[in-house]
Amino acid sequence: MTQMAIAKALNESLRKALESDPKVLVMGEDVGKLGGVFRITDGLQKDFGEGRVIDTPLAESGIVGTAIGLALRGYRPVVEIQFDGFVFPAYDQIVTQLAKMHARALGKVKLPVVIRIPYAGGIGAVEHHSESPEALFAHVPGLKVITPSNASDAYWMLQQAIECDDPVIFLEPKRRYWDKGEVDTSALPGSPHQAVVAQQGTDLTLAAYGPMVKVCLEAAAAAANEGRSLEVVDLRSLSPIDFDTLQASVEKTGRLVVVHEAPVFYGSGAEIAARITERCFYHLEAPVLRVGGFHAPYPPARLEEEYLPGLDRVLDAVDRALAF
Amino acid sequence: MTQMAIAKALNESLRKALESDPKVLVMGEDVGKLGGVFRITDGLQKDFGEGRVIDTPLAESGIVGTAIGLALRGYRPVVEIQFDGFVFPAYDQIVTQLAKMHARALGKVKLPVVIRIPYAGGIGAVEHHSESPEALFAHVPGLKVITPSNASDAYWMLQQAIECDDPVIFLEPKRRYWDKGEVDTSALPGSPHQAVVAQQGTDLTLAAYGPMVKVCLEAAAAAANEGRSLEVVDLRSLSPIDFDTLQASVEKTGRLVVVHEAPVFYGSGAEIAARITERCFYHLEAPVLRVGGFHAPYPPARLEEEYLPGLDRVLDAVDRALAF
Amino acid sequence: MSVKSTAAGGPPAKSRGRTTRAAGAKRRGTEPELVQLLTPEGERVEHGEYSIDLTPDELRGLYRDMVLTRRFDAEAITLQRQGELGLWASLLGQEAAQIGSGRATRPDDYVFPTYREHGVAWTRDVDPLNLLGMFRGVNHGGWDPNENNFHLYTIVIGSQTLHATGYAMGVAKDGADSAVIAYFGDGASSQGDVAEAFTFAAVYNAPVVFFCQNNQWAISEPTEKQSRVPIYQRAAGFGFPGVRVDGNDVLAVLAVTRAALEHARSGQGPMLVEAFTYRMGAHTTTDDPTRYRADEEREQWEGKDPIARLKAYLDKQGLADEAFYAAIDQESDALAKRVRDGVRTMESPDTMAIFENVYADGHALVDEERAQFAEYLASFEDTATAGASGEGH
Amino acid sequence: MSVKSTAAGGPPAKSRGRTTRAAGAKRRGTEPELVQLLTPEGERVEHGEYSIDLTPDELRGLYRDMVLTRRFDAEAITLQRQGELGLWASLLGQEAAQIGSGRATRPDDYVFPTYREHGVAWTRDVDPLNLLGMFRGVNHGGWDPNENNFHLYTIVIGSQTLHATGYAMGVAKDGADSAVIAYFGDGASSQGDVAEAFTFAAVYNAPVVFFCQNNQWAISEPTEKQSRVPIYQRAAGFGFPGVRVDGNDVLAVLAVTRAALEHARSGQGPMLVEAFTYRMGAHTTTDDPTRYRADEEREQWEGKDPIARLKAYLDKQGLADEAFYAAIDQESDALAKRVRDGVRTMESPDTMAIFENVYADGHALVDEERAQFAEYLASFEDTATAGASGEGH
Ligand SMILES: Cc1ncc(C[n+]2csc(CCOP(=O)(O)OP(=O)(O)O)c2C)c(N)n1
Ligand SMILES: Cc1ncc(C[n+]2csc(CCOP(=O)(O)OP(=O)(O)O)c2C)c(N)n1
Ligand SMILES: [Mg+2]
Ligand SMILES: [Mg+2]
Repeated sequence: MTQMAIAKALNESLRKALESDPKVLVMGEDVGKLGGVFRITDGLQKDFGEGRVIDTPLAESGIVGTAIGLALRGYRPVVEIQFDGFVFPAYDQIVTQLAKMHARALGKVKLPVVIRIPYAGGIGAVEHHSESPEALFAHVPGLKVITPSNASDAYWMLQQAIECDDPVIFLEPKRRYWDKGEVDTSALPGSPHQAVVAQQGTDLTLAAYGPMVKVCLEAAAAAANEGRSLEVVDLRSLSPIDFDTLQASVEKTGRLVVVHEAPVFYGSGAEIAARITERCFYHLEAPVLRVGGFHAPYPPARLEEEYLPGLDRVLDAVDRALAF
Repeated sequence: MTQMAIAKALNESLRKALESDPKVLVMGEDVGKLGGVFRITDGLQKDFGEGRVIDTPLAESGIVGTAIGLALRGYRPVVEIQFDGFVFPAYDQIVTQLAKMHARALGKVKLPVVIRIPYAGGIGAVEHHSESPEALFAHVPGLKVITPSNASDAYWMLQQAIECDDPVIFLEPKRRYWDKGEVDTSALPGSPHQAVVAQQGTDLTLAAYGPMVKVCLEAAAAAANEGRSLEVVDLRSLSPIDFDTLQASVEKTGRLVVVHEAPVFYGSGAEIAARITERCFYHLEAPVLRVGGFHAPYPPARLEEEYLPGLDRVLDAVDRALAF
Repeated sequence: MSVKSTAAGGPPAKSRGRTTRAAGAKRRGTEPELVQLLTPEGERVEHGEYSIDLTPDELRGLYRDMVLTRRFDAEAITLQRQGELGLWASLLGQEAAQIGSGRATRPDDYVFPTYREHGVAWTRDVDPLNLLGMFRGVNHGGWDPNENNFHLYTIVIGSQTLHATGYAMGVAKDGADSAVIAYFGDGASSQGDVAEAFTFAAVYNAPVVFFCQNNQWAISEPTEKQSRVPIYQRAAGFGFPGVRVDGNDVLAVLAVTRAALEHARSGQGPMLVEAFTYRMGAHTTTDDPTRYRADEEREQWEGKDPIARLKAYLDKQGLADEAFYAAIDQESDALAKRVRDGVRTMESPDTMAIFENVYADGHALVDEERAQFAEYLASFEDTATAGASGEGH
Repeated sequence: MSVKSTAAGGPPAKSRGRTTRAAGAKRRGTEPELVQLLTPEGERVEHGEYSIDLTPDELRGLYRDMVLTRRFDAEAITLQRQGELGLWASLLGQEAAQIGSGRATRPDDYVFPTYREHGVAWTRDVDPLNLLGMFRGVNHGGWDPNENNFHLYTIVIGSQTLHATGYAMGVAKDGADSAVIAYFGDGASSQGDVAEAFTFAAVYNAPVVFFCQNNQWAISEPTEKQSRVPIYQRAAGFGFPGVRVDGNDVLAVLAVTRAALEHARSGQGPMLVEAFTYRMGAHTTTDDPTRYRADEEREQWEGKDPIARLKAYLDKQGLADEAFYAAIDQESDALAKRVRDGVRTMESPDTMAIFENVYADGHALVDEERAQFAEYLASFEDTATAGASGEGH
């Protein structure tokens, strides 16, 4: 058990993967000497060489496209996209090639490619550096989408993503990079696609993932002061989604609020609301409410605190759900 | 009033736009002499010249990127993407540039660019020629997404898209191109973002758009034979969605089934289910059910009939909704 | 069979000027010279940089390859017309470009095709029937790429050039001396992915040959809509050599591609080969080229036919007799029959195949949807079995 | 002020060979010659193809532009350190490349910058305060591009080259004789969008100048990670001329860019200018270049400083006196103060601005969310006003 920031846990996880499997490669812009703009790959090129930790040309489609080729040759590339907003030049390779090649080949080839994307807002950045594109990947069959909310999950879920024979979109909550937590590097982790009840409660379920888990835990604490018992489910996986765990929670509480940073419209909350309503129709005492981004581009930094779902907006939704 | 196939209505609509506004341009691969692979631009280059109807290099990002530049210069480009599966190389330009530039410029520039995409399946095509990417656009603030289901809407909604000062993703239900209908080219059409009740009914509402409207109308007819009265709402617009019209219908029928070809998971049906459930919580006698694509790549042509939502799958969902 | 000169593989020449001019001419009339070893009339000519010395058997082999490939292609067109295939992309006219380059590869080399490389597939011993699956609509490809080191057909234009480059980066990492060849078209040369592939290949000195079949058309658009200079010239600006070869001359294509593969194999990095050829047929069976191109153009190119050219040479040299041609005719008929029979008995996949191979390691939602759909389908069987009515639709 | 020779604008030379070699050298040691009119020591030299003849006033004007731009840049760095800006991308070292090229443009020309073109903005009379908005986080740009024909800063690398090309296609359609200039970096040269821009510009003969500031680094990656040959050579393979200019020589940059714009304006199509320069500072204020580059490199480039160079020339020629320099110092101080004051009083946007300008023609969902959010915010005001508790959070 060690205390580690999420960034460090990811770095350790990559190090372990590079050590234990010579086929694992790390590639992306500035991942070498610089260690990536968030230093997630810090020191890796020094220790594993330029052949394993590869500074690439500035071309995201090229990065993912060559990663596919390397995977076809038997490698297991872990690609770093510098920021969420810069994954789109690679979107074609991800959606039309990476996601589909296993099916196209009737299973004859596997593409164990991990695409790491620091995502979501809250760091005061300029445009294109604060986005939450998870729904744009989760809608696409052939991809898996996971996102850790704490250091232990960061460490283990990245290991699991690299070990997985399918392409995995690995979303890293960038504003939590410096949050610390316990990491047991000798534990045996459960499936990365299993949701976890991060906080037990009885009155209402909050479902969240990545950066919003912390906000929901804080909301639960604040609500507890008002005598309300909120359960917090950390979804961890957005494709697939562990609806069983969520269903069990909602059957208990009868109410669900989903929280994410991405725009609500066509966001992951929609899928969760639709499916949980179908599964728990007779248990729900209120409609599933969603708290998330507005249907507007991510605003300039000076507005992001008001834009981002925070304690107040979560508790407002809790009030509304409980008032039904 | 003329009887016209959807393909012809689109052609006439483009012709009218080119005639009435010298700033309108048509651009894309093979839109010139060939008239496009579906002949939607047939004859236009001959009549308006290579300066107005432009055969472009084979590069979708380039097409949309230069269309943005042309729009900045005051033109109104209507871009043809050859097939749904080939829009992804342009996805970055659409999502990070086209959708956001008006907001980025605090309203100082407008980008009246229409992106026409023949979409969805049912024509026995090879891979990448049968996809339904609507959710991937509708989730993105700054874009509008509309899709006609009949010849009259094809004619008018395309006019309206071209006249609109915002970027519009215009999805054309390719397997209905040859379906005929009445077109009154002198009518005054309503808003393209308004849903239309295509068939009145009282027991359950079917919501659909584009290619699935026909299937739903057939389902309503079949159900009528069994004494069930289904209302069919043609959504027409997927961003925004006219929830008022849908809500009014569901408040009357108490039940809703949403039908689309795209994978159900994170599809438009999720957004509709979530929002209608929130709006009609006390009116719904069953959860909103969704009929759509599976979480699998669009299958080879020999399987598409079984893959696509058809009469049977729609009626099965109707049965299940009514059984609640 | 050895490539005598691989001069193109030399190190990049030192830059002499500070201004690079747009080399090459704008119109077809002034196309630059191309590597040719066999004239359209079947005369053997020498070339300073590229040469080849084939045995009679090898020459006859190339002829056989081209004739069988063309016959297979014709059969596929017929099958499409008969409704057995949903679509076909004919390689008619491009046999030399494909057979010549394909025969230049070694078994350990890896090939990344577009959707039209039926001739290359032939040289890689891919069963022609396998190629028909996706055109019949029973699969999206589906052969095992590693069986013949022949990747799946790729429809999204240009994508495969990056896969090839990545694969080649892996080859280099492994210290293997194999090479990779990526096919693409003149239209594809405009896609950003292809430029990115050039960049990655150059920067990592990857052993990949970019093989552009310039068949003059991208559906209805002539090459001028993609580039105002010859495509092979694209390479120099990325830091590797480019060469244009007569794509209807199977000897020249073989020689140049071998040299290029050798260049790659020997650690000198990528090379671009532009095979100047012609798409004699329609883009695909759904296309109508009369809408956009003149008959005369096609007729002109008929005079450069790759098969007639090699036959003229064989005949002049007395390397083939009636018996040889008769045997090939027979072989062609047999191939055609095998293809016809094979396609007609090609089974459609089971409905539940929709859910197969979406993921290698499974996905809960796919499992759930598979089970639900199976149950749904079973409900009809029950209805049918029970002979019940009223409830069913 | 006239460009005497625009030889680079001549028609493309006819191709001479059939094999293009990778021209240029692999390592920096053997970089090709570049156009230079002023040596690092401030000696005026002539160049066969490019010449320039400026009045003393014009020369002093360029000096003033560079000094003020550098001062503005330094002030912005300071403001970032003080927390007034969230980020700053410094142009230190690139003043000549930006002022020289910017001053080559005419008012009716249109400029598409990246995020570092503060010097170009200066030449276009864009208020420096406007540039700071996005770095302070109060907007994403937000000036009116059409006011000075200076487009918004673009962060997604390479995208703007396509916008510039499209704009230039429109200029040509309009029959106007304006030109367009698209800025991008050495790193950007790898993006597919830039290659597609080259293709479109060449095919449509669009009047656009691609101006690459090769400042040797893309964050931590040296140019070798993007290309193994000099970037200006990329152009020839797309069918238009490319030229490398000493990017720290404001006279040469001005002369070459003028010629390139004239080339575009006169219907000869696109041209690529590579300004060979150096990013003296960090990539942005969040970057730490000591992690990846040696101090010596920077020191070497200090000897080529664009401002010192022009000053040496002015002094040698006796074109500037103490009073001139003093006046510029004063002007710099005034500019710095104006910027400081302006930033500190720059207002944050109203919360409800989130919902503004998402669409030009409105969108029902935006209206709905705006109303809901306003109501939500109002609920706090009510609580605050009423002094109530218990209910609020
Ligand atoms: C990204 C993308 N855009 C459009 C298409 C549609 N399309 C299929 S083939 C083709 C033309 C290809 O031309 P070329 O590269 O010259 O190859 P050829 O067909 O001549 O062999 C087009 C536009 C596609 N398959 N992929
Ligand atoms: C598509 C995209 N990928 C990555 C980034 C992150 N990024 C910002 S600047 C930069 C380096 C740019 O280098 P160059 O083009 O040489 O311009 P310079 O910063 O040197 O002026 C990178 C990788 C981005 N902005 N856009
Ligand atoms: Mg072609
Ligand atoms: Mg740079």
